[in-house]
Amino acid sequence: RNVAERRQEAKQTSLDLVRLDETVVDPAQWGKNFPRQHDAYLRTAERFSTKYGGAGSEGFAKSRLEDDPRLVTIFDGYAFAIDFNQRQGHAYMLDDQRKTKRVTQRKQTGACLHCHSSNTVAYRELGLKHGAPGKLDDPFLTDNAQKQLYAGFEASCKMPYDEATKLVSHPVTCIDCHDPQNMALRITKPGLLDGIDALARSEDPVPHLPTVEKWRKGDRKVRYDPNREATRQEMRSLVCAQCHVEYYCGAKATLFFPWGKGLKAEQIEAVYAEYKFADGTPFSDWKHKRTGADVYKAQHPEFELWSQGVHARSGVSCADCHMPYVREGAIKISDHHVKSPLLDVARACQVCHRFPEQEIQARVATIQDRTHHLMSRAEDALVQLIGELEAAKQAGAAEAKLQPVWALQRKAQWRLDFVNAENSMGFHAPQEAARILGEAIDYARQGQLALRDAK
Amino acid sequence: RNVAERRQEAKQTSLDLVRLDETVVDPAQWGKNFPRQHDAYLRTAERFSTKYGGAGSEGFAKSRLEDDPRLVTIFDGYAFAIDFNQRQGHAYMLDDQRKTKRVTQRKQTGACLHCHSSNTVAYRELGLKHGAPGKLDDPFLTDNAQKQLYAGFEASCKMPYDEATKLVSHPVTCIDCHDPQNMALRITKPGLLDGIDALARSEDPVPHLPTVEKWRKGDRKVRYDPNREATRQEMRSLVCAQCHVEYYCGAKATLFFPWGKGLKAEQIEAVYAEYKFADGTPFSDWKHKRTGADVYKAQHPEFELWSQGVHARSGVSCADCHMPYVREGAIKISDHHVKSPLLDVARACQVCHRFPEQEIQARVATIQDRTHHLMSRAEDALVQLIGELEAAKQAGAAEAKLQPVWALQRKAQWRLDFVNAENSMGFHAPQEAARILGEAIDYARQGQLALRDAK
Amino acid sequence: MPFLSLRTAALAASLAVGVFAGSGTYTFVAAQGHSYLSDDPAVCVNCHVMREHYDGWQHGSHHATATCNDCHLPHDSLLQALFVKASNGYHHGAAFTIQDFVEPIRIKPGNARVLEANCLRCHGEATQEITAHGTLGVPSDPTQEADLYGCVRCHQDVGHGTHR
Ligand code: HEC
Ligand code: HEC
Ligand code: HEC
Ligand code: HEC
Ligand code: HEC
Ligand code: HEC
Ligand code: HEC
Ligand code: HEC
Ligand code: HEC
Ligand code: HEC
Ligand code: HEC
Ligand code: HEC
Ligand code: HEC
Ligand code: HEC
Ligand SMILES: [Ca+2]
Ligand SMILES: [Ca+2]
Repeated sequence: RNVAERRQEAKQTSLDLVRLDETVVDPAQWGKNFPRQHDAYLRTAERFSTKYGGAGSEGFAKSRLEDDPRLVTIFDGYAFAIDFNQRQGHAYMLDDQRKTKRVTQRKQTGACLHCHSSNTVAYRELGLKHGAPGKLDDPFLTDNAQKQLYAGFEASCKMPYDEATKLVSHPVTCIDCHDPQNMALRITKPGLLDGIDALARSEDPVPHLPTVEKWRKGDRKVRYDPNREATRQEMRSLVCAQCHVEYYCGAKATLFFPWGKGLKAEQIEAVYAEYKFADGTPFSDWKHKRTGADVYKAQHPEFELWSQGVHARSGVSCADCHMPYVREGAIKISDHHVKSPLLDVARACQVCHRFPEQEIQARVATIQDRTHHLMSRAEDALVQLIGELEAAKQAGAAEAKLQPVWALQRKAQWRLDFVNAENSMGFHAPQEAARILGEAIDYARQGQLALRDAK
Repeated sequence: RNVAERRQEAKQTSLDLVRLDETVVDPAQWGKNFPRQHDAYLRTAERFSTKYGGAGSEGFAKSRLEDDPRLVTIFDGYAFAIDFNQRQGHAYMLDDQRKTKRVTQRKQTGACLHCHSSNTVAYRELGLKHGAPGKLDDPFLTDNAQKQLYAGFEASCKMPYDEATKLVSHPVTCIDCHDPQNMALRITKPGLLDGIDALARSEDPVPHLPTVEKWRKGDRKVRYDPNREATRQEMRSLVCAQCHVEYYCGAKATLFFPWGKGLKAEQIEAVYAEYKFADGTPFSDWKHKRTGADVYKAQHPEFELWSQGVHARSGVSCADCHMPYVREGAIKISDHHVKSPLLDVARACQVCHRFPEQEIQARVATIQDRTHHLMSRAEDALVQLIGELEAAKQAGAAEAKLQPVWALQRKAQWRLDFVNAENSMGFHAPQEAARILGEAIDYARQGQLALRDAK
Repeated sequence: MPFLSLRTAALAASLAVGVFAGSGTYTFVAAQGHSYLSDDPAVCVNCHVMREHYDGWQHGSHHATATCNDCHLPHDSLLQALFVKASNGYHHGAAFTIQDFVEPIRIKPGNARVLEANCLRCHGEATQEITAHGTLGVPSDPTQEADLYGCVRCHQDVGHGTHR
């Protein structure tokens, strides 16, 4: 292209071919006004791999269970022991969920859809059906629209998965992150709206979320609402925190993010430890099949781990690394091909780090290799504990003797899983990931000691 | 002050009142030409404390044994169990060594002086006495001068401490770091000259020492000599690496830095594990009094830990943080009051990190608190192992049964000590410090398990 | 910094001019390569890719004391200045037209040397003691990135404010 053409392009960034409003779910429609973002969005269907990232990371199987059979032991009795795969692009999120054996062979609720589909409109339609006030084209931030959203969300969580999934037809789309009027970012998922409010009410320092710190100093009468309070830079992470977080979404309670004490692994653990289900039973995700321990499952706590790292503290958002600016002609737009930053180090990292690409790759590899190595050590310890606990149980050990060991398994397993389920192999907060693994090792080994001492 | 005055000052920075040469040890003489550096140098006698740094860190006793009595158990049978203190300024190094009970109550050799005194001239004089060629005013880099240096160094290592210490009268001074002709940095301590050559010959990647990497690609006929090869920026760390490193300096071998396999904790451990003393016995620092294990002692591996961190990889030297530039009048010089950077965050950190001082302090505190917490966990595990091992030994366990547990104590203890003896509380390489501690916990707990299984 | 002999500079400058006269003319004109012949920072932003650097400079500490050319052009000889101007002007114009440059844009070692000489031109007195035994500057080892060393190793944000 020549210079004259480039000048021309500079002026054509936002077409106005389609009138977008709160009812337009189909990204192809939005794409008529924003073709570049839409083209990139479609490319999330491309498959790739890095050393530890992407679908079927280099040298690792796509199935995380095949890649590391210790996980089958660790998750025994839970759906994750049947099917657990490397993540892949956003384009696959709905399909992958519908096809996973965790859904086809186990009963799941509609809550699963919270993070695997475009449900902003679906929730509202369902809410209207359940008697929420107003109309579907009420602006999203109006009271009526919010009531529709919550009513639909709650209703969907009570539906069986197979039924609920018929209500949606797209993976995450434009409307889940953007206001159709002005393309500003917005939060549409109730899980995060509730979760961040709980976090705001906790005492945990959140230097990376300055408006939460600010809200805490106010009168706290109206709840913290990111759509009202958060800065643009915070929103560039919060839109991702709608999904890339630890959650509970089983049958015994409505989906929630366990942030009432803070975002650190042990703070979340403490929330679960205190939590009682509606029927009065204490919280757990499942009873471990081999050992009988009630244990917790961690899922993709990217937002939580990132929160403990130096990037978060420095105001570096998820979008800065995973959706870096790309020049399209004269203007810069956000790369809507959300992916591993290691595939585009120039744009994702070198804007801030003046080092050659090779050096940056080496730094990430150093961090990830360290995490991987320590994680493997923690897994060995946990698998040994599980084996010995199973044997003790089979040998008829009294429950009173098993109880303290179960508690240690739960602690060890939670910590190991927190790092393993997180998807950056420790990169988002290297020292914190290592600290958590150090504790995992300690608790697993203490469990083994307790078993021997109980004999 | 007006511009004219500033101009005036600018010209007075480097006086030429005294002719400096290879024989001038007294810093006061150098100070006549460089009064600003000398004034600051004298201020290393000031006492200060930060949360974890300095003499008698805030809330910690000056005696590290009083502060943490678990260390008495851990070092039992070794001189460090009698007396082990927080470091303080350079001005104290010779005095503190002469007065420590490790010297007054235990026999030590002259090797100790390698890092606690100005010995560039003392070594050469002693070398001349032992028949080395040339004269004392031969330029330092000549063959003769180097022969004098090495001859004196080796002779001093064979002398008893009390005798050798009479040969020196200053803590580290200008001549140990500077060429009197042009003030360029230089390495004068044989320990580092040998150590870095061993490192160069290893396979361990050293991205932070580019000239070592370059030397490795050459014909390797002449040994790696930092005084010939290193860049100025590397020298700004290497002058500190003359002393702030792990070493062996007992009676059974000449002082050496164990870098033949690399700088990581387990690489140094592997060097020791293979090492045999002249009398054929395997390497160890001492036999643990309670357990009978042959164990290793780690001392201040600042250079080694820094090497694993992202600052080293980014070309940030010890001097950048510990001797930042200060403006004095119209000129800027290196702050020769070597101290904790947390006392001068504005100069030491904020040129590179544009965050408020409070934020920078908080980042360091987060890193150090994590390390401290995990370290305490590792110490608990190790102390428990030691207690149980002692009990087993007293109960008459066979040596064959104790042997594998001793090996585990050695591994755990080495790793814990590596982080504990290092003086930045993990700051120099946060994730690496946590990784090492994670391993320490694992080995200590494995030792406890092995004891139970051996019964 | 390496000294360009007058003869080399003159030769190179006339070569560069020759190129402009030929195939480079369209590029040079269309991409407003003549911007390089002015000292006004505003002309640098004739290229939108220079926008960030311009904005950054406006927020930087030197906004009031130094313009682009004070830092980015050599000042020890007019001929050399013209040469660097011409070759940069040509290079950037070509790069801009062909769009073969890599973003983020990074200063090249030769230009980093020019930059550092300019720091010293203004701050030489203040830094004479720390530079007395050799420049802090561009490392002797060519495999090292030039911008890791020298003044900018610490004072990276003087020209364009903070990057992160
Ligand atoms: C400073 C840059 C940076 C920031 C900020 C950041 N990440 Fe990452 N992220 C990375 C890197 C590097 C990886 C490792 C990629 C790999 O191994 O290929 C990664 C990995 C991931 C992965 C797995 C990607 C894959 O392809 O396997 C997910 C998901 C992810 N991050 C989500 C997030 C979320 C959500 C946030 C914000 C809460 C965030 N990241 C913030 C750099 C960043
Ligand atoms: C609606 C929920 C949702 C939102 C919002 C969301 N993600 Fe995802 N993300 C997912 C799911 C689900 C997957 C895994 C899809 C699969 O494996 O089928 C995923 C996968 C990814 C991957 C892996 C891509 C690959 O090709 O391996 C990255 C990186 C990522 N997300 C980053 C982000 C970032 C950054 C944001 C915010 C800008 C974000 N996500 C917002 C749900 C979401
Ligand atoms: C709070 C948000 C959230 C909820 C709720 C959620 N997911 Fe996901 N899911 C994600 C994100 C983010 C990823 C991508 C990161 C990863 O793979 O760890 C993902 C990945 C997946 C994947 C692909 C990788 C794998 O694990 O095999 C499947 C399948 C999946 N989810 C199924 C489910 C099912 C079934 C449920 C309900 C029981 C569910 N998800 C609930 C956010 C969520
Ligand atoms: C997972 C969240 C997410 C989804 C889905 C998403 N975007 Fe975005 N979008 C972002 C983020 C983050 C930004 C950066 C916003 C900012 O900096 O304020 C952005 C920015 C934009 C912008 C502003 C210009 C730019 O590129 O920075 C446009 C236009 C846009 N998106 C269009 C779309 C369209 C069209 C779709 C659907 C095809 C879409 N987006 C889907 C997260 C998303
Ligand atoms: C928007 C700016 C920005 C972006 C983009 C960014 N970083 Fe950083 N990075 C920082 C800041 C700020 C720090 C903290 C240290 C500092 O102040 O320089 C940091 C620290 C680091 C560190 C050391 C801290 C640690 O956690 O170990 C590494 C490694 C790193 N970044 C790698 C990356 C990689 C890889 C990418 C791209 C995937 C990236 N960064 C993208 C700004 C950024
Ligand atoms: C990026 C900055 C940085 C670099 C580079 C650095 N240090 Fe430090 N160092 C620190 C900080 C911060 C501390 C913690 C000080 C405290 O806790 O008060 C520290 C602590 C120390 C201490 C203990 C100081 C005290 O007062 O207790 C010593 C000794 C030390 N460093 C030596 C070194 C050596 C030798 C090198 C190079 C091999 C080095 N440092 C490189 C920042 C740095
Ligand atoms: C000749 C050996 C030697 C050299 C060379 C040396 N140090 Fe030290 N350093 C010591 C000793 C010994 C102590 C402890 C003195 C004491 O506690 O009596 C010490 C203490 C320190 C402290 C603690 C100061 C305090 O007040 O708590 C710092 C920081 C430090 N050194 C940094 C450095 C740096 C940076 C360099 C290089 C520029 C360096 N040292 C060079 C031997 C040395
Ligand atoms: C390779 C260099 C080196 C050698 C050899 C060395 N030291 Fe040190 N020493 C240091 C450094 C650096 C410090 C400051 C850091 C610290 O306190 O950990 C120090 C600190 C000390 C201190 C003050 C803190 C404390 O540990 O109580 C004493 C006393 C001391 N050394 C005695 C000795 C004795 C006795 C010997 C010989 C057996 C010896 N040193 C050999 C480098 C060395
Ligand atoms: C522990 C090592 C050490 C000691 C001892 C030491 N210096 Fe330095 N000195 C340095 C370092 C590091 C630099 C920075 C050199 C560089 O950047 O090349 C320096 C730089 C200098 C400079 C150059 C200007 C400047 O300030 O950067 C002078 C002059 C100087 N020192 C004088 C002295 C005098 C006089 C003494 C004794 C009173 C002394 N030094 C003791 C390490 C030391
Ligand atoms: C000469 C420049 C320079 C100086 C001086 C410096 N840093 Fe850094 N720092 C860096 C670079 C470069 C990185 C790596 C990340 C990046 O590329 O920004 C970094 C990373 C960090 C990180 C994140 C990495 C980690 O190890 O956790 C922290 C925290 C940090 N610095 C704190 C400090 C403190 C505190 C000081 C002063 C005692 C200091 N720095 C002095 C350049 C510097
Ligand atoms: C006070 C000195 C100063 C002034 C004035 C100045 N710059 Fe710079 N420029 C710098 C420095 C410093 C760098 C960064 C070099 C580095 O980090 O290695 C730089 C880098 C650049 C780069 C390369 C980008 C990069 O990060 O390497 C461009 C392009 C640039 N400047 C353009 C301009 C323009 C256009 C102007 C006028 C609007 C200008 N500069 C004014 C000092 C200056
Ligand atoms: C014709 C469009 C255009 C104009 C006008 C322009 N630049 Fe640039 N400049 C570029 C492009 C394109 C690059 C990237 C070249 C590359 O990286 O190969 C660049 C890169 C640079 C660099 C860093 C790359 C290097 O070679 O070191 C500097 C410094 C710079 N420009 C300064 C300036 C200054 C100062 C002005 C005004 C006097 C200016 N530019 C005007 C297009 C332009
Ligand atoms: C045209 C002359 C000129 C050039 C070229 C120049 N400076 Fe400056 N600089 C000044 C003046 C004038 C001031 C402000 C007056 C003062 O306090 O000395 C200043 C202030 C500074 C300051 C203090 C303010 C701050 O930003 O922290 C630093 C540091 C500095 N310059 C470094 C540099 C570096 C590094 C370069 C080269 C990249 C450079 N200067 C190029 C003239 C210049
Ligand atoms: C290792 C980091 C480092 C390097 C390299 C460095 N400086 Fe500085 N510079 C500093 C620090 C720190 C200060 C602040 C000193 C003070 O406040 O007392 C400073 C101060 C200055 C000032 C005075 C600012 C004022 O407030 O008046 C100028 C001018 C300056 N530097 C220019 C330069 C130049 C020119 C070079 C290259 C020859 C250079 N610096 C190299 C760290 C550095
Ligand atoms: Ca969970
Ligand atoms: Ca030792």
